Amino acid sequence: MFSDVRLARDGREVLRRVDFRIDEARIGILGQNGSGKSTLLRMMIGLIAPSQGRVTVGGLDPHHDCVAVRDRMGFLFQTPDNQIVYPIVHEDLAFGLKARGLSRQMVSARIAASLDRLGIGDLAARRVHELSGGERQLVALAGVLTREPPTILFDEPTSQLDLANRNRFRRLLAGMSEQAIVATHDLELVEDFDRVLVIESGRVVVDAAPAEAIARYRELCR
Amino acid sequence: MFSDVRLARDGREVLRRVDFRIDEARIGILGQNGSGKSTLLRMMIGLIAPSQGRVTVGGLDPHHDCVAVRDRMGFLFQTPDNQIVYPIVHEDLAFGLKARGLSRQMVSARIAASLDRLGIGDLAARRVHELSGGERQLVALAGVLTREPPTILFDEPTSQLDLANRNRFRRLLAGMSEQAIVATHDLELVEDFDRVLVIESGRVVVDAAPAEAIARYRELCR
Amino acid sequence: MMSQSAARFGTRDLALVGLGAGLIMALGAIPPIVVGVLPVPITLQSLGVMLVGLMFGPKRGALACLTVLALVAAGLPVLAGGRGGLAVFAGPTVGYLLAWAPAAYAVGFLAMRAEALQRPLWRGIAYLAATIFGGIIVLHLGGILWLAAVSHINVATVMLGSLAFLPGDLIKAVLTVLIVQRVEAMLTLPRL
Amino acid sequence: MIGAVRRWGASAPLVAVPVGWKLALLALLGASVAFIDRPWMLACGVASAACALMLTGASPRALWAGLKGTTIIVGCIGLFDYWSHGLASAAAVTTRLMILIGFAQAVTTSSTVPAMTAAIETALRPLQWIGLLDAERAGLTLTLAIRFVPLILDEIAAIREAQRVRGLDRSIVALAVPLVVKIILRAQDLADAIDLRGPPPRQGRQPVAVAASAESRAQRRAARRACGAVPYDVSALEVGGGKRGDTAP
Ligand SMILES: Nc1ncnc2c1ncn2[C@@H]1O[C@H](COP(=O)(O)OP(=O)(O)OP(=O)(O)O)[C@@H](O)[C@H]1O
Ligand SMILES: Nc1ncnc2c1ncn2[C@@H]1O[C@H](COP(=O)(O)OP(=O)(O)OP(=O)(O)O)[C@@H](O)[C@H]1O
Ligand SMILES: O=C(O)CCCC[C@@H]1SC[C@@H]2NC(=O)N[C@@H]21
Ligand SMILES: [Mg+2]
Ligand SMILES: [Mg+2]
Repeated sequence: MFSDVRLARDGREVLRRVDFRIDEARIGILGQNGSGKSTLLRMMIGLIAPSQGRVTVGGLDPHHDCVAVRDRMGFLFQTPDNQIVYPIVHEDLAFGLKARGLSRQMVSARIAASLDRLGIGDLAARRVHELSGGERQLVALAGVLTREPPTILFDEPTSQLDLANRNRFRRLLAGMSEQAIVATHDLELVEDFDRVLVIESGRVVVDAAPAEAIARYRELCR
Repeated sequence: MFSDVRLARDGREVLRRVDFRIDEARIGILGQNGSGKSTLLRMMIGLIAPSQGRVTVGGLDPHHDCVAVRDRMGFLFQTPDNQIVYPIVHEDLAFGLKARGLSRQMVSARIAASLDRLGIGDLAARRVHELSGGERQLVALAGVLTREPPTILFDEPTSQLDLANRNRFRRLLAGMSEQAIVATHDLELVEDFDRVLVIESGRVVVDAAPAEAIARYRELCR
Repeated sequence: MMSQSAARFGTRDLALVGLGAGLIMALGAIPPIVVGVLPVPITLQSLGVMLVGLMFGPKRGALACLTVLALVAAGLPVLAGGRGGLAVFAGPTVGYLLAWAPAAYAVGFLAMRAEALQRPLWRGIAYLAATIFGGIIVLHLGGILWLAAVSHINVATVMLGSLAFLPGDLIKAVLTVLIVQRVEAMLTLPRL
Repeated sequence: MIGAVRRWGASAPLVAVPVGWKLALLALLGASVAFIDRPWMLACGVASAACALMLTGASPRALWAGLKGTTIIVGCIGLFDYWSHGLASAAAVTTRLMILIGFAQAVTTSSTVPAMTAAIETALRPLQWIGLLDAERAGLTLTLAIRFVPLILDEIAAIREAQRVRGLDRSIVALAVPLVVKIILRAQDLADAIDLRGPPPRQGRQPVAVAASAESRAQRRAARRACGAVPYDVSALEVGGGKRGDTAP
């Protein structure tokens, strides 16, 4: 997927010689603050173009063929506020669904289903700006899930969640048929993933099974 | 500090009959998403007035005597973005210091000191909107610390931090002379606090030593 | 910013004034179009003026406009097309610029009377009337009179020429009302 | 745009010049450039603008990034002027504009936002002496206005990103409504943060003593305003408050 990708911004190298491909269903990305996790995810979905090298998703360049690629991928932003476009929860979740030609009933059925998956059915009619931080993160999550894309990129999906919701999300992830690529600081989340990458100053330094990657990451953080 | 406080918002009861006082130096607040932690903290610093009951801080009502109370307290918002006023990191940290009659050297000394405390000295000249999520949270933290208020309220201070920064913050908190009241989902953070409250749907359900409170909170979240 | 109102003006109001000014300046990032014989461009900044008046009310709206003018005077390139500096105040469009604040005040003032209407449709129509009166009539009055005065073209000719702005300005007014009514459904903004 | 402009390190010569002087010079230039029409004077102007830009110490690429958009528009204005008034006039008009824009860019690139607003604040002091204005709060307002431009542009980018990632929605209202709601809420959070982090407000403006003892609704409201309380849901906190929360006097 990534081949020899570099990204420089304002003269600072944000990613250097990143080179890997992803086929597994559950990929974790660990790394210290500012190591480049979010940048990597943004690049996969074409929000940023590399300054060198190529990114390909299913043979396509996500930056140029963004419509085709975005149809196949969902993205959860690190800041849930940036993700939520409409001011009422169910309006926001409906966004993007109607445009796909789904009937009104199907739209509301899907919305109800994804709210239920996250256990926040009671929030449907609430105003987004009145929600608590964690509730907002759950709504943003629901917004990604309603679209049911085959691949989902999650940028720190559990940062504001309580223990119960965190566990619920972990179970949801385990039972999900979609491919998931998750950048996170929550080590328990990636424990039973297929593969975990560790990034350090824009370079992939570890690419291994979860147990080993987590151990190496802990070492890095000492 | 709180006596029989209630808060209703849009007909929903957000806090009910909250009644406690705080004298300890390290207080943790745990609770599920939407339980009312942030609301409680905002009330302590006078951003929200109770619909019933009284909140007092050092004998003053923080909502009416806001100037006196805010001078004595710092507040870290749950969303770091909303807290950062100026576009360059060091400009932001200088905000509010000059007006307090500090000389230019003292201002830059304090800024350097608080950046150092958090290990982000290299971010001083960076633009805020280019920073990663965790870096922004650290800058927001530094902004609170530069003012050196005797009491600091933290709303999920470690949500975006990596392992290393989380540990650094924990050490910083342990060595700090200021009083700290911390709402968080990070259970390790409150482990050696003096006292931990657990909130459940706007009610304080546990008020105990950390070990017991954490155990009860885990039970609640099952 | 006035000292009498300082006591009533909280930081949140100041922030909204700054926000209004920021909104007007951000709309200046969209390039202007120069048409016809008038040395006045079609800009989106007058949409900003209508918006701040209708959303934030007369005082905050007018102060937002004055804030922009202060920054223009300071030389920042915040007018549409990246113009700024005292040179602007020697140019042909200064009548419009000086009319911004009265225009926003008029829109906000009328909107404060209109907001008592309960039916959204009637309120919308009243808002539209307020926006058209303040954001088009008051604004153009200032602009046209000034232009006629400095350029020695007679008023009738200038008025005829500024008909070119009318379609755009009407679209801006309708857009303003649509946006503000939807925003109002989310937040209650006491106009001030 | 302003605020998002990269400011270079303290080593550059123009950075060391006090902002007040730079702004005063810019204002003077703005007032006088319209009266310059001799070609050699205009050429001098261009040369000195270029010098000023070089003295900021910024890289040519960064400078061009800041000037690009404006240059294109000035080009359009020039074309129009050429068509209506002829070549000589068009050359003069575009040159004048470029001189001003060059200097303005040099000043913004070499000054920090706080320094710039502090200078304006100082300039407003005389108005405060005659009781027209509170210079400190005016300065804060200007700061916020400058701060909001990149913030609004960022927010637009974020909403467009989210819309692109989640499906297309091209209508202006669909962009503007969430934008306005978000930035208003952001402005209020920012105001709260300023109250919490900012300088202690000056004596006399805050009705502390009054509010502590007062029972009257009007005074409580004044106190609440001064503390920057939630304007959009004041009614939710008040029993029997107005339905639409209008607290305007
Ligand atoms: N537009 C930009 N210009 C300059 N530097 C940037 C830009 N965007 C990001 N960076 C820098 O690139 C680095 C990587 O950022 P990124 O957001 O990918 O980090 P991250 O791994 O997601 O960190 P976190 O865990 O804190 O979210 C950071 O140091 C950041 O400051
Ligand atoms: N202005 C408001 N109007 C209506 N309801 C509100 C308002 N503000 C907060 N709430 C509700 O009050 C509850 C408590 O919110 P609060 O932000 O205090 O939660 P929290 O404990 O901080 O949660 P989290 O851990 O997710 O941050 C939430 O259910 C929220 O939706
Ligand atoms: O940028 C300026 O110098 C001021 C331009 C004023 C343009 C006026 S505002 C009303 C009318 N409608 C437009 O679209 N343009 C003019
Ligand atoms: Mg990140
Ligand atoms: Mg919270």
